[in-house]
Amino acid sequence: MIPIIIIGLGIIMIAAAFAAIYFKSLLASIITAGVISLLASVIYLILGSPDVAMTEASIGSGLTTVIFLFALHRVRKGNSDD
Amino acid sequence: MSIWLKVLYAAISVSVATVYGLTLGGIVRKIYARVHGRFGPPVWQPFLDIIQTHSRRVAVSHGNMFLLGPVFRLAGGLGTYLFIPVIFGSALFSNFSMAGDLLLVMYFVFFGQLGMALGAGQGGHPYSPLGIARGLAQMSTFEVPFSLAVISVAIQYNSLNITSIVAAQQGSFLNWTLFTNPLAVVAAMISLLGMNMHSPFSIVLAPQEIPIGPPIEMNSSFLGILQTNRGLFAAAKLVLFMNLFFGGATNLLEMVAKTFFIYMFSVFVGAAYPRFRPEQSFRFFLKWPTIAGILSIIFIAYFGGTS
Amino acid sequence: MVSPIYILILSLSVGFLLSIFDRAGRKFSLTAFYSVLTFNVALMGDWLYRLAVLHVPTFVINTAGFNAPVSINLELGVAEALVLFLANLTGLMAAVYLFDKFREGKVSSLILYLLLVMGVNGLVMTQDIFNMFVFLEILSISTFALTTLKKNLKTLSAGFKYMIAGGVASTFFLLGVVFVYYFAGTLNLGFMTADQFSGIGLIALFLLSVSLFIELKPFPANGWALDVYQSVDSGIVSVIAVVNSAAIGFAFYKIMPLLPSSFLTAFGMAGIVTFFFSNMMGLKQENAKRLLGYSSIGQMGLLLASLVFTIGIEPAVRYLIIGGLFLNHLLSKAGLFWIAGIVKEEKIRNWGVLRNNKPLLVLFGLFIFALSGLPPFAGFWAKWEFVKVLVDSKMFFVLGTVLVGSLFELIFLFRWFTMAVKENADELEPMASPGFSRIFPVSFFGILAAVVSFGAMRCFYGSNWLQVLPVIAVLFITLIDSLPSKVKGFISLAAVAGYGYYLYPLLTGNIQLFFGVIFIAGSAVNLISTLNRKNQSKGFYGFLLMMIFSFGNLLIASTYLEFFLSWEFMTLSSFLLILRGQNAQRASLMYMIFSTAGAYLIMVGFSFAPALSSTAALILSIQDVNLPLISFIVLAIGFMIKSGSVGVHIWLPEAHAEAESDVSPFISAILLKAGVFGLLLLGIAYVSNAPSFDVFYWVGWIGVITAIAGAFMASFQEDAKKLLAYSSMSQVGYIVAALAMITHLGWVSALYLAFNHMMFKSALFIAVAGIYYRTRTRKMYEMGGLISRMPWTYMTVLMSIIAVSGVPPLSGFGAKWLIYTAFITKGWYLQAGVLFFASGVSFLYLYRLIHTIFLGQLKYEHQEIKEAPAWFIIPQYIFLAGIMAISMFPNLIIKPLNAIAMHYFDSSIQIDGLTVMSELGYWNGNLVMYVTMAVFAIPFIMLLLLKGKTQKVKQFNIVYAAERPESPQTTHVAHNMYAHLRKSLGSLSLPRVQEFWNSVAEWSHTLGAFFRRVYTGNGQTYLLHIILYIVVMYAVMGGQ
Amino acid sequence: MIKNVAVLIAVIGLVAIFLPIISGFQERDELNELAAQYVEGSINELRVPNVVTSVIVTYRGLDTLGEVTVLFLATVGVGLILKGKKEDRIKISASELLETTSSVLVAMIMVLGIYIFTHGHLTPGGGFQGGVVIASGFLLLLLSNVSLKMNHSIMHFVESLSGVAYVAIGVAGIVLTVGFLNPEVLPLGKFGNLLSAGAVPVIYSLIGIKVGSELTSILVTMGGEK
Amino acid sequence: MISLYTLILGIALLLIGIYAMLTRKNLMKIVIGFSIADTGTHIIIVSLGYLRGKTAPVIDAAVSVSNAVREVVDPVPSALVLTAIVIGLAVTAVMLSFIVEMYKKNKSLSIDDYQELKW
Repeated sequence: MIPIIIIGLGIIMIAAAFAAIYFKSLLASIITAGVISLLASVIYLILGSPDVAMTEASIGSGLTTVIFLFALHRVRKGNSDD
Repeated sequence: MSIWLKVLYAAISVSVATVYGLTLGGIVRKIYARVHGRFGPPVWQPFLDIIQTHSRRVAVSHGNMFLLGPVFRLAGGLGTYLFIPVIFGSALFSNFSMAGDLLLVMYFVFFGQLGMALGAGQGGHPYSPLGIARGLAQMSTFEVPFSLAVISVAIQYNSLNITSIVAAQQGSFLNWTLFTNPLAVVAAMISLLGMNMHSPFSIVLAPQEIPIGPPIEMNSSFLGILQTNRGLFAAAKLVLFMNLFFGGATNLLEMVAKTFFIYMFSVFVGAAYPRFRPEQSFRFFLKWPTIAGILSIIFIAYFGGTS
Repeated sequence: MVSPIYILILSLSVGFLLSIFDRAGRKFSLTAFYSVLTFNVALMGDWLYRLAVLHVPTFVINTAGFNAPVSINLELGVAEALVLFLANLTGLMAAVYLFDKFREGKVSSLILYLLLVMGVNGLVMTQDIFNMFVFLEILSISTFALTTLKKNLKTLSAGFKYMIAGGVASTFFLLGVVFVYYFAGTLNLGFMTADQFSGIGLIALFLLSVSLFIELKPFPANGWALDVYQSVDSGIVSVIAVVNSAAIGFAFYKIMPLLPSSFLTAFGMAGIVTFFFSNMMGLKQENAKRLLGYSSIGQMGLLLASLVFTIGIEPAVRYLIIGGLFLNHLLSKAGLFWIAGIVKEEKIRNWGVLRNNKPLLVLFGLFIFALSGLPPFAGFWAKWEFVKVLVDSKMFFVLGTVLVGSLFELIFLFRWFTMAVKENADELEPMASPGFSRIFPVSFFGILAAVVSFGAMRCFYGSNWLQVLPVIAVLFITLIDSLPSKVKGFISLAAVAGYGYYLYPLLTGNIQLFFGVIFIAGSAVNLISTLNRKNQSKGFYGFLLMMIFSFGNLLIASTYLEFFLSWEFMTLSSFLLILRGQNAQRASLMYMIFSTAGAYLIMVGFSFAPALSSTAALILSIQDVNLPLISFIVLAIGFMIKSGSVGVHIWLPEAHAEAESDVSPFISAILLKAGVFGLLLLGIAYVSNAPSFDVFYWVGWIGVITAIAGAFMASFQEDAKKLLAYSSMSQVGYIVAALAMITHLGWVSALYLAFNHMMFKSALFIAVAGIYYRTRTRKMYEMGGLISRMPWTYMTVLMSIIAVSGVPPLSGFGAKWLIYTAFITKGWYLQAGVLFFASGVSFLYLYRLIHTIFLGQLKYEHQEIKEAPAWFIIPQYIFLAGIMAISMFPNLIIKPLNAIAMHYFDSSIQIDGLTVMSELGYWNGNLVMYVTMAVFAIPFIMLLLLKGKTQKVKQFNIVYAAERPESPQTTHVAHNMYAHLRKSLGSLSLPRVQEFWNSVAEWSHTLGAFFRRVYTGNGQTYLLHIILYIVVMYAVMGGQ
Repeated sequence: MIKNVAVLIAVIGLVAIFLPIISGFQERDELNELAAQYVEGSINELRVPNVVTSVIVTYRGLDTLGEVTVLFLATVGVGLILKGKKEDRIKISASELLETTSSVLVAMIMVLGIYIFTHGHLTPGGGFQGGVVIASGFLLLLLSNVSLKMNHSIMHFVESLSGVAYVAIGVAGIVLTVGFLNPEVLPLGKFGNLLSAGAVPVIYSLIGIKVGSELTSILVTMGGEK
Repeated sequence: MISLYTLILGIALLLIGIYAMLTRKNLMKIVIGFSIADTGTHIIIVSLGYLRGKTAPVIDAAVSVSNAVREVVDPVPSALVLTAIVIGLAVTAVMLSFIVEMYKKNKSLSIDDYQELKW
C-alpha cells in the first residue's frame, strides 16, 4: 500500500515539477512548486520524519512560496511602471 | 741575427717587392689596353704617376684622418708583406715572419683596408663610402672561400706557419698544393680575383678615367702613397698565394715567375669578363668558390687528401 | 590561552548586536566591528605562536560537552592557525581598506562582513563535514550579499551568476555529505578512513570533493568568478579571492586524505589545467581586475596542484611549497586588488596614472614581482622547491605546463607593470590621492610580503648575508634617494669597491677571480660614466648596485639555489634598469620574458642535478658533479638565452638599444658575460663527466651561427646602439662557440675574448652614450663628421673597432688567432669557416659605425657640438688603456688564462718569452706591435716629407661631378648603407626569428582569445559548464 | 542547438553519476553506531524524547547556531540588496472582516507557534517550525494591513537579543560545564516533562523567537518595509 | 523498499530542477528550478536515513524507551535536512532579492539580458 502511495505521489510530483518548469505563467509555476514541497512533506511523514515534514510544509511550501510571490509582485509592479 | 740587420733585409725586400708590384701594374694596364685595342701607357707609367703625384705643391686635406688614411694603407701593405716569408730558406727575404703565422698575415690585410676606408670616409665625398661599402661587403664575401682554402691548407699541412707550409711543398711540383689540394686552390684563386679588385669584381673602384671609388678625394702625395702601396700590396698577396698554393719560391727568379703567372691569371679573367654588379659579385663568391672551399675541407679533413 | 571558539562566539554576538549598536551611532558599531576583527587576528597570532614555536599540541574543541564523533568538534593545528591568522589578517586589512564604505554604508554590510570572516574561521577549524556545509553557506550567503556593496547592474548580474554556481555547488556538496554519512556512518573527518569508501561509496567522495573543487573555480567552470572579480568592489573581491578561496581550499585539503589517488591525480591535473589556461587567457585581458581574476584563479589552480603533487614528500618542504605559494598569492593578490580599487582605471593601458603616486607604484611593482615568483618573495622559494619535487617524481608534463603557465602569467603581469611605468597617461584624469585607510593595508601587505619572504628565506635556508646584499643595496639607496645623483654615484662606486674588497678573499679559484675582474672591476669602471647624471635618477643606483652585487654573488654561490637566487636578482635588477629607458616598455618586457624562460630552464636543469657534496663555490665544485644529460641540455639553453644566442636573441637588441645610454654598457659588456659564466659552469661539469650526447657540439654550432647572424644584423642597423647590440650578440657567439669546444685553447680564447669584449664594448657603448648625450639621437644617419667635434670619443671608437675587428696589432687579433687555432686544432673546420665569414662581416658594421658617426659630412645642427663630458671620457680611456696593455703584452692575460684552462685540460700552448706557440702556429704580440709601429711610422714620415703644403678645405669642397653639394644630409652616405648586400642575401636577411617569436606570441594570444570565449557572460552557460565539468571529472575519475 | 546537446549530455551525465547509487542502494535495517548513540544518549543522558531535537539542539548544536546565522545573514543580506521603499509595499485591499479576524487569528497563530517550539524536545517540531508559524502570523498582519505597527527596531531587538542569548547559553556551557552549547547548564529534569532536558527547550525557544523574527524581517523586507 | 522509490524520486526532482536551471531563460524559473532541486536533495537525504519499517525518532506511545534503538529511523539525516531546508530558504530569498534588483536596473527577467561581463 505505502509503496503505491509513494509511487503515486512521486508521479504527481514529477509531473508537477515539469509543469512548474513549463508553465507560461510564473504565478502558476510558483504555486506548483509550492505544491511539490507540500507533497514532499507527505513523503517525509511516510519516511518517519515528522520534524522534517513540518518544516518542509511550513517553510518549503509556505514561506518560500510567499517570498516567491512577493518577489513576483515586485517584479510585476516594476513591469507595470514602464 | 741582429735586429738591425733584419730591418735592413726587410727594407731591401720591401723595395724589391714594391718595384716588382708596380711593374706588374704597368704590364697589366698595357695588356688591358691591348685587349681593348689601344696602345696603352708605358710599363713604367706607375712610377711616373708616383713621382708626379708626390711633386704636387699643394695637398688638399680634409682632416687628420684623411691624412692618415693613406698612411694606414701603406702601413697595411708593408705590414702584410713584412710578415710573409718571401723566399724559402732565404734570410734576406724571410722578413718578420717569426712574429706571427698565416692568421696574422690574413688579418694584417685588413689593417690597411680599414685605415684607408677611414681616411676616405673623412674625405666627405659620397662616392668614397659608397665604394667602401661595396668593397667591404665584397671583401666579407670573398674572404669566405679564401678562408676555407686557408683552413684546408692548414689542415693539410697541420700548420699555420707559412714557412712550414712552403717547406712541405718542396721536393716535386706535385707536392704543390695546386696538385695535392686543387679544390682549395680553385677557391682561393677565385677569391684572388676579388682581392685584386679586377674586373669582374672592380665595381668597388668603379674605374672610369680616374678611380671614383674610395680614393676619389685622394690627391697629391696621398695618392702617391696609395699608388706605392698598390704595387707593394699586390706583390704581398701574390707572394702569399705562391707560398700557400704554388710551392713557394727558393729564389727570386722562381718567385717572379710564379707570381707573374698568378697575377696574369686574374688579369686575363678580368679582361675576359664584364663587370659584376655588387650583389651579383656577393652572390657569386658565396656560391661556387665557397662550395669548392667546403669540398676541399671535406676532402682533406675527412678523406685524408693525398698528402 | 583563549579558546579559538571565542572567535565564533564573539563574532556571532557582536554580529547579532551590531544593528543595535548602530542605533547608538556608527562609531560604536564600527568600534565593535574592528575590535572583533582585531581580536580574531590577535587570537590566531597567539595560537600560531604557541603551535608553531612552542609546539603545543593541536587544540581540539568539543562542543556540547560530548566528544567527537557524537558532537561537532573543531581543531586548531599549525596549518589551521597559519591559514586562519593570514585569512583574518587579510580580513582585517580589507576591512580597513573598506573603512569609508563601512562608515557611510548600511550597517548590514558590517554584519555580513563580520560573519563572513567568522564563516571562514569555522570552515577551517571544523572537523565535521556537515558543519563545513553550514559554514560554507554562511560564507557564501554573506559573500553573495556583499557583492552588492557597490550596487549596479554589473555587480548584480555577476552576483547572481555567482549565486547560481554557488547554490548548485553547495547542493552537490550537501549530497556528498549525506552519502558520506550513509557509507561511513559518521560525519566527522577524524573518524573516516579512506577504506570505508569503495564502489559506489566513491561517488559520495566524488560529490563531496568535486563540489568543493568547483567552488575553487577550476577552468572552464569558473566564468562566474571572473565576472565577480571584475565588477565587485575591490575590497570585497580581495576577500573573495584570498580569504574565501583559502578557507575553501583548506576544506578541500582536509578531505584530501580520504580521496583515492586517481581522484587526487585528476584534481591535481585539473589544477594545472586551470593554471595554464587562466594564465593563457590572461594574456589577452585588458581589464585590470579581470586580469587579476585570471591570475587568482590560476594561482588557486597551482596551489591545488601543489597540494596534490606534494603528497608524500618531506613535510617541511611540503609546507614550504604550499605555504609559500599561498602566502605569496594572499599578500600580493590582496594588495593588487586594493591597488586596482585605488587606481580606478579599468583598462590596464591607463595605469600610467599610477605614476603620480610613487609609493603606490613601488608597492604595485613589489606585488607584481612577488606574484611572478621572483626573489626574495615567498613564491620564489616555493616554485624552486616545487619544481624540484616535480622533477624528482618525474612529472614532466606537469612541470612543463606549470612553467609555461607561469611564463604566461609573468608576461601579462609584467606587461601591466611596464604599462604602469611607461604608458602615456597625460590625457587621463590624474589619480586622486587615496586616503590613509586605503593606503595603509596596501603598504602593510607590501612590507609584510617583503619581511615574511626574508624571514622564510632565513629560517629555511639559513642564509649568508651576502646573498641578500642586492636587496639591502636597494633598500639602502632608497633611504638616501633624495641625495643628488652624483653623491649617490660616488657612494655606489665606494660600495662596489668595498664589495670587491670584501669579495676578493672569497674568490679562491682563478676562474672566480677572472670573472670577478670582469664583473666587479668592469662594473666599477662603467659606473664612472653614470656620474654624468644630472637629475636625481631615483632608484637607479639601487638597481645598479643590486645588479652588480648579484653578479658578484654568482661567483661565490655555493649551492644551486644560491646561484639561481643571484641569477634571478640579476634578472630583476637588470630588467628594472632597462625599463628606465625612455621607450623601453616593449624592450624590457621582452627581456623579462626571455630571461624568465631562461631562468625556468636553469631551475629545471638544477633540479635534475644531483646534490652537491662540497660547500665550495659552485663554479669550483661543479666538476665533481655528474650532471645528467637533460640538465646539460636545459641549462645550456637557459644560459644561451642570457647570452643572446641566435633564435632566442630577439630581446637583446631592443634591450640594449632602449636602455638608458649609460646602462647599455653594463648590459652588453657585463650582463651577457653572466650567460657565458653559466656556460662555463656547465662546461666544467662537462669536462669531468661528459654525457653520452655531445651537447656542446651543438652549442658550438649555435655559437657560430649566432656570430654570423649577429654580424649580419648589426650591419643592417641604423641605430648605433642596436648595431652595437647585435655586435655584442655576434661577439658572444664567438665566445660561446669557443667555450663549446671544451679544449684548452678553446677556453683560453673564450675567456680572452670575454675579457676583451668587456673592455671594447664598454668603451664603445660609453662612447655612444657620450654621443647620444650631445646629439640626442641614436640614428647614425642623423650624425656624421663628428670627428672634428668629438676627437676623444673618435679615438676610443677607432681603437675599439680595431680591437673588435681583430686587426693586428691590437688585442682583438689575439682573440682571433687563438680562436681559429683552437677551431682548427679541434677539427671544427666548417665552423671556423663560418667564423671567418662573421669576422669579415664585422668589418661592415664597424666601418658603418665609425663612418656614419664620425666621418663624412658634419650636419649643420652639430656644428657647435662639444666633446662628450669627462665622465664619459674617463672610463673610455681606462678601457683603452686596458686594451693597449694586453695588446702590447698579451702574456699579461694569456698566462693567467692558460693557468685557468690548465686546471681542466693539458695545456696546448707554450709561452716562449713573448711568443705564444700553438700546435699550428705562433704569435708574438709584442713584436707585431713594434713592427706595426714601425711600418706605420715609415709611410707617415714619408708622407710628411714628400707632401706639399697641406691645404685644409671647406666641408663641401669635394670633386663632385661638376656640382657642389648643398647639404650634408644628401652628401653623407649613411642610410641603408649595405643595401646591396641585403639585396643579394635575399631571404637570408629576413628577420625570421623575429617573425617566429611574433607568431608564437600571436598564437598564444589567439588561443587565449579562443578559449576565453567559453566565458559568454551568460550565467546559464556558466552553470552548464559546471555541470559538464562535474560529469567530465566523473568520467575521468571513473575511468581510472 | 549545440547548447541543447550540451544540456542533454550534462543531464545524461548526471544520471550516469546517480545511477550506480540507485542500483547499489540498500535500504538499511539498523541504525549505525553513531545514530544508535544519539538515540541512547538522547533518552538516557539528555532526557529528550525527540531524538531529532536533541541532535539539532545539542549534539549538532553548532550546526544549528550556524543555521540561525545563515538565516540571519539572509535577512541582513536581503535588507542590503533591496532598498526598501514605501511604494513597493504590497497593498491588499483588506476587508474589514479580514482585518478583525486576522487580529484574533494572529494571536492564535502566535500561541501555536510558541507551543510548537517550547515542546520541540517532546514532540515533533521545534524552533524552526514554531518560528515559521510565528512569522506566518506576522505575514497575516502584513497582508491585512492592520494598524498594528510592526516596529522594526523592536523586531531587530528581539532578533538580536535572542541570538545573543543563544550564544550566551552556549558560553555558559563552556563556563559552567564542559563545552560550548552543552545543555546541562540547566538541570536535566524528568524525562518527558516540559521543563526538562536542561537548556534544550530554552535554546529551542530562543531559536524559535529568532527564526520567527528573522523570517518576519525577510517577509517585511521582501514585501516592502514600513 | 519505499526508500528506494523516494530516493529515485528525489534524484528525479534534483535532475528536473537542474534541467530547469539549465534551460529556462526566465530568472524566476531558474530559481524555481533551484528550489525544486533543493526539494529533491532533501528527499534524497531523508530516504538515506530511512530504516525499513521503523518509525519516527520521537519517544512517545509508539516507541518504548528501552527498545528505542531498534525501533526508530536514523535521526541524523532528519536533523541535517532541517538545517538544509532553512538554508535553502535563505539562499532562495537572497536570489530572489537579486532578481528584484536586477529587474529594477534592466527591466528584464531573461538571463540572456545579463551578460555584459564576459571574456
